[in-house]
Amino acid sequence: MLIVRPSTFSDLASIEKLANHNSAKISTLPQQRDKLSEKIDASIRSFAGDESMEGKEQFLLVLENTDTGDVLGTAGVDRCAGNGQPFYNYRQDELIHSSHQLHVNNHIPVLYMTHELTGKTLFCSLTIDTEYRGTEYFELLSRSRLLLIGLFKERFDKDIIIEIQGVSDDEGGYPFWDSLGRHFFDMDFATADYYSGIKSKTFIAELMPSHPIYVPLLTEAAQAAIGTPHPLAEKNCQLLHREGFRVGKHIDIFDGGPTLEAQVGHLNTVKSMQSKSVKVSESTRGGVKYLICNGSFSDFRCVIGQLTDGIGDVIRINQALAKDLNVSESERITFAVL
Amino acid sequence: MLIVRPSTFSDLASIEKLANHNSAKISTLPQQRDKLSEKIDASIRSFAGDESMEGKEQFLLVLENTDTGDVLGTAGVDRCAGNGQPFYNYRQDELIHSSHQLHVNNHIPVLYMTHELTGKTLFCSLTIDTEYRGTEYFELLSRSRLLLIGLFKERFDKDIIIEIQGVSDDEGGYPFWDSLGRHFFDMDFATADYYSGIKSKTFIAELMPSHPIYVPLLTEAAQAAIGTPHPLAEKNCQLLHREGFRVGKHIDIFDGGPTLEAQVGHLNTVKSMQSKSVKVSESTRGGVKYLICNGSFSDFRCVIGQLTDGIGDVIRINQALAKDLNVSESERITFAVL
Amino acid sequence: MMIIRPITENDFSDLCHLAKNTGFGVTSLPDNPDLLQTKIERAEKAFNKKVDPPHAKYMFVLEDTDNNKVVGVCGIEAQVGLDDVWYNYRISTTVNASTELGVHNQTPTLYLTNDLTGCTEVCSLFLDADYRKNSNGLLLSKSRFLFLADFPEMFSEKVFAEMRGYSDEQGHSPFWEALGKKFFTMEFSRADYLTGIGGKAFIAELMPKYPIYLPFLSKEAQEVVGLVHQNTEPARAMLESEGFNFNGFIDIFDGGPAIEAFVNNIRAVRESFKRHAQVIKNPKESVGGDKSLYLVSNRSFSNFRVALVPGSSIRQDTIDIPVELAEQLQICSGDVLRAVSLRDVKR
Amino acid sequence: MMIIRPITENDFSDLCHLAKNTGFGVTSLPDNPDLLQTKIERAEKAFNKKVDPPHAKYMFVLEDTDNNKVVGVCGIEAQVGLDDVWYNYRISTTVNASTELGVHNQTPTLYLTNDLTGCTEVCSLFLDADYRKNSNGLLLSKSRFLFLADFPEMFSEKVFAEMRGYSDEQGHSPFWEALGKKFFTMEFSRADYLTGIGGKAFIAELMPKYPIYLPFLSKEAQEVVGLVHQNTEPARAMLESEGFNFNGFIDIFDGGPAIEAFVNNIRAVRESFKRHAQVIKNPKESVGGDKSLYLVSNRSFSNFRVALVPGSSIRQDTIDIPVELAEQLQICSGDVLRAVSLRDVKR
Repeated sequence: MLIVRPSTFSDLASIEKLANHNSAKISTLPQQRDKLSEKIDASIRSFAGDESMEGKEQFLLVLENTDTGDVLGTAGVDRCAGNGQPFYNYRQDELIHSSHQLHVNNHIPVLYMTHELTGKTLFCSLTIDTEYRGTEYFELLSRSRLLLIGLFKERFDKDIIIEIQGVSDDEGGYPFWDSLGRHFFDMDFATADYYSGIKSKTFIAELMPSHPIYVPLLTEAAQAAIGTPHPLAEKNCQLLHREGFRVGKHIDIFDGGPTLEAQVGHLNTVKSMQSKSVKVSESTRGGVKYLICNGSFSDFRCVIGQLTDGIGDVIRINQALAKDLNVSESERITFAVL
Repeated sequence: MLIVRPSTFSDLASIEKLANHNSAKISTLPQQRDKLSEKIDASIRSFAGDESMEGKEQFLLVLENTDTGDVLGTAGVDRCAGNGQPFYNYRQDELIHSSHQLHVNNHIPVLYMTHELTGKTLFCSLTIDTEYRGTEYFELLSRSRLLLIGLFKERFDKDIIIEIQGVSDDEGGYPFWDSLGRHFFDMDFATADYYSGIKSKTFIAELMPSHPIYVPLLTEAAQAAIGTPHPLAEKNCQLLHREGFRVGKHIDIFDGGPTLEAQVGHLNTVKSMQSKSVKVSESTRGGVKYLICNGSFSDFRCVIGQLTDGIGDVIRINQALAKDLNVSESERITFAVL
Repeated sequence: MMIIRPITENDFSDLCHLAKNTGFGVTSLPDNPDLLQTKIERAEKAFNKKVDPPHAKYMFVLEDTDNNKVVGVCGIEAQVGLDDVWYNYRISTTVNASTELGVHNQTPTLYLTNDLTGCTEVCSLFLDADYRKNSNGLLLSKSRFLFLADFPEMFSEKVFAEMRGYSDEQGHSPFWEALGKKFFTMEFSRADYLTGIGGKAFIAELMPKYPIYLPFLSKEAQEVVGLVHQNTEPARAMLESEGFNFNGFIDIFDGGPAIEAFVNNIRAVRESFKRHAQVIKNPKESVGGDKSLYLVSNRSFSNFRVALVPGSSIRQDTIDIPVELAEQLQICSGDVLRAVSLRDVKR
Repeated sequence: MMIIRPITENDFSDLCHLAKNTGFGVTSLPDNPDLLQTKIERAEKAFNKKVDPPHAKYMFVLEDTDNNKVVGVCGIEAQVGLDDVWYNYRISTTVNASTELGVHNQTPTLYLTNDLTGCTEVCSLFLDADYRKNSNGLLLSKSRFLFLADFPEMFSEKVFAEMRGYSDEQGHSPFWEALGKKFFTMEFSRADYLTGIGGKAFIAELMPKYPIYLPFLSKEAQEVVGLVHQNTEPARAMLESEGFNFNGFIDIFDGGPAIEAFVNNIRAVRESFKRHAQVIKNPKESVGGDKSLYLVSNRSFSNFRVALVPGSSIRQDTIDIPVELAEQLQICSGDVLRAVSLRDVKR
C-alpha cells in the first residue's frame, strides 16, 4: 500500500537516495544530507505547530510503500515563499520605445528582478522514484498537497505558486543561466545551484545585478528558455494546468523556468473535494478511485482508494483503508476524484 | 427632463463653458475649444462605427436638460487607454534592502513608470454643473457608462480603469507634482497640465525620467498625496467603490491620484441590470427609481425613471419615458436600480 | 604661407569643395551645401559674439595664403547638448562580490548618459589630402588649443573629442550590430547619416534607457568598445600626446571613444606663454626643422590668427615675426602673442 | 633632517601615538592598535613584493632623523576594490528636452558605481601638528608622486584621493541626513565608524541601487555635493595644483569629492626628471628659500627615500647631495636620482 504522510527522520537515507538520483536534479529538493536533515526537522516542527516555525512553516510529505517502508517520493509545501527571506524572480514585462517622428512603437521585452511573490504558499521539492513517474501515485503525491491545503486553508496563503524547472541543453548546460547569471558569477549552473542549495537562493539573487535585463540581448537559446518547462516537468505541468494553475509573468532567475500560480479556492481538487463521516465496513468493493485523506493535520495521511459515494454524510470504507488513513468509525475523511 | 446621450457638435459651446468652470479643473476633460471639438468629433465617429476609430473609440456622453437644451455634464469612455499611444502611470512597488550581517530587511517603496494599463477601457472626462453635483443626476451621468458597457461588452475591454484626480494644496499647487515632475520640467502643474491637454499625456510622460523613484525621497506632502483622491472626487470614488471598483497599484504621474480598476463582469450595475420588452402605457405611476437606457448604440439614451418590475419579459413605461428613450412598443430597454 | 583664421562667407565654395572629398564616415562635414552655409553663418555669429557664448560653434580654416585657398577646416563647439540632447554611453564597472562564494567579478556596464552636456567639443577636423604634410595637420588641430588658452571664459573647463569608432572594411560596425540594431531595424549607415544631419537625439529615443551589461553583447562588439577607426588612429595619438585621455565615454552607435581633458591639463595650453612680438625684416634661416616649430597666435577673438614659426624665433623676451607673417597675423611689434611648441619636446 | 621612507614594524609605537591625535573624521588612521599593526604588516609585505602588486597597500612615514621620530604618515593603495567592493556615487547629468515645450532641463543624477575599482588611491595622509611647517606637508604628500613616477607598472594609470566631505560644527552631514539616513536608521558617526573598520561594502547593501535625482535631496544636501570639509581644503588645493580634478565621483555617505588624475598628467610626475647624484662635502647655503625646493628620490622600491633639496643643488647634469643626506637617501655619487620642483613654478 502506498500512502502519503509527513516525513520523519527515519526517512532521511531514503530521501537522500531519491534526491541524488539523476532525474531528481530538476527538483528543488536539496541534495546534501545536512540540508535534507534540516528540511525534515523543519517539517516535523511545522506539522507539530512549533512556534519557531510560525508563519514560515515548511512541510515535507513523503510517499511511502508501507509494505517495504521505502520512501518513493517527496512533495513539499512552504507556507511562505522565501521562508522569511525575500523570494526573488524575474518578472517578464515590456517597455515601449517610441519615436513619433519615425512613427515607431517598439515593444521591448525586459526582465525585472522582483520579490513580489514573497510570502505566497510555495509548492516545492517534488520528486518521485523513476519507476513510479508514469503511475497514478505521482498524482497522489502531487495532489495530496491540494487536499492538505484545501482542508486547512487558514494555515496557508490564498495564493499558491510553483516554480517549474527550466530547460537544459544536451550537455546539461542551462541556456538561460549561461546567457545571463553566468556573466556575473563566472560559474556554471550546477555550481550556482549547489551554492543556492547550501546557502540560499536569496543569497544568490542578491548578488545578481539590479538593473532590468533586455531580453533581445540574450542568446536565442536563452530567449527560447524563458518560461519553458523542462521536459521532465511537463507531466507535472499538465496535472497542474488541469487543476487550474496558470502561467504567470514570473520566471526563475537561474534557469528561466515558468512559475505557475493559482488561488486555493479556484483549484479543482479544492472545489470538488468533500468531507464525510466514516463507516468502517467489510462490504465495500469497487467504486470510483478517489484521493482520500484523513482529517488530521499533524498526522496527515493521503491514499488512493475506491469509494462508492452516496447522498448522505456517511461513507463506507473498508478496514484496510481505515488503517492506512489512521481513522476510526465516525471520524471524517476528505476525498476528491482521482 | 434630464437625459444622457452621445455628444454632438451643437453641444460645443455648453461643454466649453462646463470645462472652464472652476470645479472642472479636476476633470480630464480638455479646456481648449479645438481639443473639445476634436473630442466631440471622435465621439461622433466612434458612435457611428467609423473605421478611422476602430479599436480606439472615444465616446463622450452628455447630460442634457431636454427642456432647455443645456448640457449639464459630460462623461467619457475611451475604448483603449492611451488611444493608441502608450498610457503611462506610476506603479507602486517596493524593494527589499537586506543586510544579513545587520539583520535588517528594509522595505523601500518605489514608483516605476509603466504603461501596463495601456489598452484597458478608460472612464474619463466626467464633469457636471456644480448645481447638480449632489443630485441623483450625477449618478445617472456616471453610471450611464456602466449600462452602455454592460449592454455592449464586446465593444470594450473586459477591464475598466478610472484615474481619480489627486490632491492639491490650498494655493492650488499639487504636492506630488511639485516634489517630482516639476524638477524635470521647471513648470507648475497647471502649465504641465495645459501641455498635457494640447499635446498628449503620453508626450509629457515620455519626457519624465526613466529610473524608478524612491518614495522616501519625496516630500512628506507628496508621499501623503500618493493614491489620495481630491476631495471633489470623493463622491465619485464612493459611487465607484459601491459599484465594485477597487484601488489598484497605479497612480497618476502628474498628481499621484489613485487609479480604480474593475472587471466589467464584476460591476454591480452590470451584474444586476435587466433587459425587457417595452409596453407603452399611460397607466404607470410610482414604482422604484431606475437607471433606464434604450438598446441602441449609436443613439444611446439613458434616463432616471420609475418602473414597476414584474416577472415576465415585458415592462410598462409611460409615453414620456418612451419618448425620452426614443423607444417604441416592444423594443427593449435595460434598467438597473438607482 | 599657412595660416589659421575664422571661417567667413567667402569660404563657402572652398568648403563645399572640401566636403566633397571627405568620404564615408566623416559625418561632421556633410556634403550638403545648405548645411555648410548654415555652419558658416553660425560660426560668423559666434566670432562676432552675436550668440550667447555657451551656444557658440566656432569654425576655423587653414588658408594657403600663397594661392588664397582654404585647404583645411576645424571647429570648436563651446558647450554641446544645450540645444539638443547629447548622448553617450559611459562604461561603468559593476562589481559582484561574495567572499563566501569566492566570487569577485567586474562587469563592464554601459550607462546611457548626457554627461558631456555642457562640455566643449573640438570637432570637424578635415584637411585636404594634398596638404597632409609639413605639420599642417598639427597646426590645424592644435591652433584650437591656443584659442582655448586665450579665451578660457568662453568655454567649459572640460574639452573632448569624439573619435570615429571601429568598423570593418565593408563599413559594418560590430558594436552597432550587437546593440543599436536590436532596438530598431535600421542599417548603421542610415543611423550614421541621421546623426550627421542632427537627428541623433531622436534616434536615441529608441535606444535602451537602462544600463547594458557589456557581456550581453557579442564578443566582437565587446572588443571594439573604445576602439577608433584605423583612419582615426593618428588623430587619437595626437590628442593623447596633448594630455587627452579616454575616460569611459563612447559613441552610442559605433562604440568609438570620446577622449577628454581638462583645459588646464592640455599640454599646448599649459605650456603656452605670452611674449611680445618683434617684427623683423630679414629672418634667419630656421634651424632644427619641424621639431622646433612653435605655434603663435595673435590673441584676437574675432580676428584670431595662428601660424607656425621656427624655434629660433623664440627669444628671451620677444618672438621674431617676419614682416609678411606679421601682416597675416595682423600684428605689430610690441603686441603680445601666445606661443607654444608644436610638439611636446619631452616626448 | 626630514626624510620619507617605507614604514617598518619599528614604527608601531610612533604610529599609535600619531593615530591618537588624528581626531574625529579621519577614518583612515583609526586609533586601534590591532588595525595599525595589520596595516604595517601589509605595507611591509608590499614593499618586499610579497603581495600581488594590484593588492599592495603601501605606507610611508616622514621621519625626523634628528630625533629618530616618525611624525607623519601617508599611503598608496595600488588598486582599490579588488578585495572588497568599492562604492561611489557618480554625478551624472540627465537632460529632459522638448523644443515644443521649450524645456531643456539638466538634472544632476547620482549613480551608485564601482567605477573607481582598480584605480590607485593616495590616502591616509596625517602629519603631527608640531611639524605642520617648513614644507613638511608637501614633502609628505608629494613624495608619493615620485614613487608613482618611478614605478608606474605597479599602479593603475588613474589615481585618486577621497576628500572628507562637508559636515557642520556638530559633525552633521547634510548629505547623509538627506540620503543615507532615509535608507537605514543609523547615525552618520556610526556609518562613518563602520566605514573606517572596513564595513563600507556591507553598509552599501542598504543604499539605493537605482539612480537618485539630485533635486529630490534637500537644498542643504544639494549644496554640499562635492564640497570638502574645511580642514581638508588645503589638501584639495594642493592636489588640484598637481593636476587632480573633480570628475564627478563623491562619497556615498558624506558627498565629499574623490579627485582624480591620470598619473602621466600629475605635474610632479610629468615634470620630474632623472639626474646623477654628486655627493658633496660643503654645500652652499640655499638661496631662494622654500620656493625653489626640489623633491629628490633615490628610485629604490623597497628602500624608497625622498628628501628636499634647495633648487641651487640642481645642476645641468647632476644634483648636489650633501654627505649626510646621501647617507639618509642611501645613495652614492653617480646614482641616478629622480627630482622635481616641490611647487609648480609657473603658478
